[in-house]
Amino acid sequence: MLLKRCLHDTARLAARTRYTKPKPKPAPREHVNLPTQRTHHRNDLKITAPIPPAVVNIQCSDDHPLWQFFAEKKFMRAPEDLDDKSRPWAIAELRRKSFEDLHSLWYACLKERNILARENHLLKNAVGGQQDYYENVAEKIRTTMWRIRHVLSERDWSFKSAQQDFESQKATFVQEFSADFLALPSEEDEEAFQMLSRFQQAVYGINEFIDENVVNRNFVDGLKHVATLKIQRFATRDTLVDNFLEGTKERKITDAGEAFVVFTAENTLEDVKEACNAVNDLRLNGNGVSRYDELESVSKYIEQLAQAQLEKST
Amino acid sequence: MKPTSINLFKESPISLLTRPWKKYRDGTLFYGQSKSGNRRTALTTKQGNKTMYKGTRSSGIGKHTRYGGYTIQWNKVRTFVTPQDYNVELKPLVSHNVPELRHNFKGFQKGILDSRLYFDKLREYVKNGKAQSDGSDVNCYIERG
Amino acid sequence: MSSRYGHLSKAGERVLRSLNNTHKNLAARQEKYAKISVPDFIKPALPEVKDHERFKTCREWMFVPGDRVVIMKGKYKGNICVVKQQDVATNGFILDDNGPMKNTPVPKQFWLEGQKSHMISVPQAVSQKDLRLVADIDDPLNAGQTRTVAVKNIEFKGTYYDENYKKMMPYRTVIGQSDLVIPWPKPAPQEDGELATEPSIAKEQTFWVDSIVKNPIPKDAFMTIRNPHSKFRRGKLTARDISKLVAPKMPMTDVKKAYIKEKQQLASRPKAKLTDDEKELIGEKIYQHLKEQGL
Amino acid sequence: MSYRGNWAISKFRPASWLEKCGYAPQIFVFRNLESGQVIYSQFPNFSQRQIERLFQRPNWENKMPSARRDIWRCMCVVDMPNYESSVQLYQNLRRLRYLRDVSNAKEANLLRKKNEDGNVWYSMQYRPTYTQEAVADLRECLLKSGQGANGIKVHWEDPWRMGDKAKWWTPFLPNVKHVTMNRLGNTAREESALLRELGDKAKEEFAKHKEQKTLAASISL
Repeated sequence: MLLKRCLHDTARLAARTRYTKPKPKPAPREHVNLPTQRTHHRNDLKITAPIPPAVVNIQCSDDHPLWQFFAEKKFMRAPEDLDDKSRPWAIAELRRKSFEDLHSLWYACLKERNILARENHLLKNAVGGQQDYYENVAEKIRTTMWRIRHVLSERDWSFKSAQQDFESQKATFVQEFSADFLALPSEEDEEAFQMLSRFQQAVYGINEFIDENVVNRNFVDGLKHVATLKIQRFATRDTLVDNFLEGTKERKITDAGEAFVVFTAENTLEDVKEACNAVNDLRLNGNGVSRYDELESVSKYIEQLAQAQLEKST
Repeated sequence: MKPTSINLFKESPISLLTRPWKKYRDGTLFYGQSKSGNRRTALTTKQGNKTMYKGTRSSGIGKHTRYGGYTIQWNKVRTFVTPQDYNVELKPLVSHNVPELRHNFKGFQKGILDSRLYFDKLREYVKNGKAQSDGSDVNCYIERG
Repeated sequence: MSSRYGHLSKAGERVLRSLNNTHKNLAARQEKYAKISVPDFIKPALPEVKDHERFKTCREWMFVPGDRVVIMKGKYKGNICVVKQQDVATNGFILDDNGPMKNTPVPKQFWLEGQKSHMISVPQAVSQKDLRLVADIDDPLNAGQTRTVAVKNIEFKGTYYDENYKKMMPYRTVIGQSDLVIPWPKPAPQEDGELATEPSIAKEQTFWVDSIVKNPIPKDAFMTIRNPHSKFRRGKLTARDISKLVAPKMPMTDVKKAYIKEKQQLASRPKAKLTDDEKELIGEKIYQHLKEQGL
Repeated sequence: MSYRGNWAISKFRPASWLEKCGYAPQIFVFRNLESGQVIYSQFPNFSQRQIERLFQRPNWENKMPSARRDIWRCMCVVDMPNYESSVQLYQNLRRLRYLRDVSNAKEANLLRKKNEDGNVWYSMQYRPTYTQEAVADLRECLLKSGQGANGIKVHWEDPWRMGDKAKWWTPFLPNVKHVTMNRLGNTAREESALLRELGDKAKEEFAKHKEQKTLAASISL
C-alpha cells in the first residue's frame, strides 16, 4: 500500500514535463456580473410542533345575530333550566290575536325551536344522551305553531262563508245600522261618526287612508249611502239641509259626484251645509255624473284628493 | 322429471284475478303472489332509466342556461317574510297559572264558521269599536266564540 | 363524535323499531334478564306499564300529589301518608316518609348532594289498589266536628272550574253519597316559566272582525297557512277524469232488447177492473163455499 | 408536454426580478379547503409547477393536491421590509417543508396528532395538521429572520388560524404586526383583487421606507 502510494507520487512527478506544468492563475476580471440570487436558506431551521388554532383571538360582539341560536349564550342549557311547566297557546286565545301578532308569535316559536333543536342534536350526539328533555318542550311549541296555522285558516274560511251569506243579509244589516246611527242624540256626534267610519270600512271597504281604497261598485254605493246618512243626521237640525234632502229623490243621494262632495265634507253642521250649497250649485250647472261612468269619475276624484293631501303634507 | 306442483292447478287465472280478499293499503285489489316483495321498497337514485332523476329535495331555484350559466327564478327562491312590527312580548308558550280559554258556540250551529256569529261580531265591532271582550280578563276560562 | 340523526330523520326507523319486537314466547325470559341486569337502587317496586295503559287524567289517577291516603296492604298497613308524586312509568304513587322505604347501596358516582354513606333509603311506589283516600268529613254524631275517615270507593260526578288547578275538574265523591264531595288538594304554587308569555299580554285582544269586504289575512300568507299539495287535498276528480275512468255502457243484445220491449208491452196493457157484477159473482162463490164447509 | 400553468410564476424568482416586475416584498400562503394542505408562493397566485416542487414525497396521507383555483384560499400574506428578506423567507419556508417531508419526516410525524389507528388525524379528506404546521413553520422562519423581525406584517384571513396570540406570537415576536384581511363581501370571488390591493399597499410602504433610508443616508453625508 505504502509502496503503491510512493510509486503513484513519484511516477507523477517523474512524468511532469514542461508541458504538463499547471497554468498560472488568471488575473481577476474587472466587469463581473454577480449572481442574481445570493441568499440561501438558513441551516439552523428546526421543525416545531404544529400550532393549533385558538378561539381566544376571536372577538364576538354581544349582538351577533348567531346568538339567536343560543339560549342565554350558553353552549347547552341544563334540563332543569328548561321551562317544562308552561303550556302551549290555546286555540281560543290565538283566535283573539291579530295577524301581525300571530306572525310575530310564529317567529318567536321558530327561534325557540331552533335553539332547542340545536341543543337536542348536541345531547344526542356530542353528549350521547337518550332523553327527550328538549324535544318535549319543542313539541309543545310545535303545538302552538300548528294552532296558529289552524286559527288563520279558520279565520279565512269563516270570512269567506260570511261574505257569501252577506248578500242576503246586507239590507237588514245596513238598515239596522242606519236606525242606530240616526237614533243617537246630537251630543254623541263624535261617537256616531266613529261608528259611521267603522261601518263604511266594514261593509263598503271605504278606508280612511285614501290610497288603500279600491274603487268598485260596492265602494260607490257605499259612498252614496254614507253621504245620505250624513245628510239625514243633520237634516233634523237645520232647515237648509232638510230642504236639500227633500229635493232629492226618495230622500237619498243618487249621484256619485254629489255623494263625493258630501262625503268629503267635515262632520259638522257648517261643513255639511256648505256641501249642500256646493251640490246645489252643481245641480244648477247640470254637472251630474251618469251612472255608467261613476267608477271612473270617482276614482279620478279619489286620485285628486290623494294628490291634494300629498301637497298639503309637503 | 320433477312432477308439477299440485298447487299450480288449484287456482285458475280467473279465480286469481277475482279474489277479493287481498288488498293494498289504499284499497285497490292486489293480484300478485306475495305482498312482501321488492315492489314495496322506495325508489332509489340508482333505479329507473338514464333520464330518471330522483332529486334531493334541494335547490331548484332556477334554470341552467345554455353556455353554462344559471338564471335564478325569484318566485322559486325560498323567502322568509318577517313581521313588520315584531311583537317582542309574545313568547312561544303561556304560563301554566293562566287558565286555558275555551270558546263556546251555543246557538251557532257551525261553530266558528257560522256566518251569523260573524255578523254578530261585526255588528259589535261597528257599535263598540276595538273594545276588549270578556276573555281579556286573566282569570276568564270560557267565552262566547 | 358519532352522528346519529334519529331525531331528524325517520330513515331506518322501522328496522330499528322492529328490533324491539320480541316474540311473545321470549318476552318473559327477556323481562327476567332485564330485571336481573338493573341495579337494585334503580329497580322499580312495581312492574312498568305499557304506554297505552298509563294513567293520563285525574279520573284515572284518583289521587293527586297532596292527597292523604292510607296503606291497606303489606308491612306498612294502616299508615297514613301524603302522596308526594305520581309515578308515570308504573302507575304508582310515591308517598312521604311514612310510606314504604327500601335501604339500598348506591355507587359513589350516583350519590346525591350531602350524602355521606353508601346506603340510602329510597321511597317505593305503591299501586292504586293498595291505597284508600283519607278525608275529613263532618261528624254526623257531633255536629260541628270533623272525623277522619278512609273512603272505600271514589266516584267522579260532573265537572266544575277549579280555581287552584286552573282547569275543569270532576267532583270527587264517595260512592253512593254523591253529596259528600272530597275536594282536590291545593297544589303548591309554581313560578311562571321562562317561555311563558305575560298573562295580561297573552289574554289581550288584538283582533276584531272588522270587515266583510277585506280578508283579514294577506293573500301571500296562504301558501304557508295551507299546503296546496297536501295529500289530504289530493284525489279531486274532474269531469274529464271521471269520463276516462268510467267504462262505456255496453250496447244491448237483441235478446235483451226484445225482452225489454215485451216487458213494456205487458206493462202498457190496459188494466182490467173488477165490475160490480164480477164482484158480486165472486162474493156469491165464496159464500157458497163457506156454506158447504158448514161455517 | 403537460400543462404547467403560468410560466412566469412557475419558477423561483430572485429579489431583483421581483422588484423589476412590480411585485411587492410579500410571501403568500394558500391553503387547500379540501385537504388542509398549504402552498407558499412569492406571487399572489400559484401554478402547478410550484405545487410539484413543494410536495416532493406525496403519499396517501399527503397527496399531491390539484391546482384547481376554487379549492385554494389565501391563508395569510406576509409583508417583509425588503425584497431580499422576502426571498429569504420563501427559501426558509421551502426548506422547512423539505425537512418535514423528506429529511426529518419521522421526527415531523411524531409531532402530529394521531387518530386511534395511529394515522394522522383526519375527517374525510381533511387533515388539519398541515395548516397548523404551516403556521408553526412561518413562526419559526420569522423568528430566524434576524433583526428582531422589524417591519414585518402578517395579514391573516382568519385570526383563529394563527393560534393563541398571547402564547405563540407576542412573547417571541413582539414587533410583528398581525392584521385581519378584509372579510366584507364575497372575499372568495374577489380574492385576486384583495391580494392586488394588499400588494399595492405593501409596495407603497416599501417605496416610502426606501425614500426615508436614502434621505437618512444623504443627511449623514
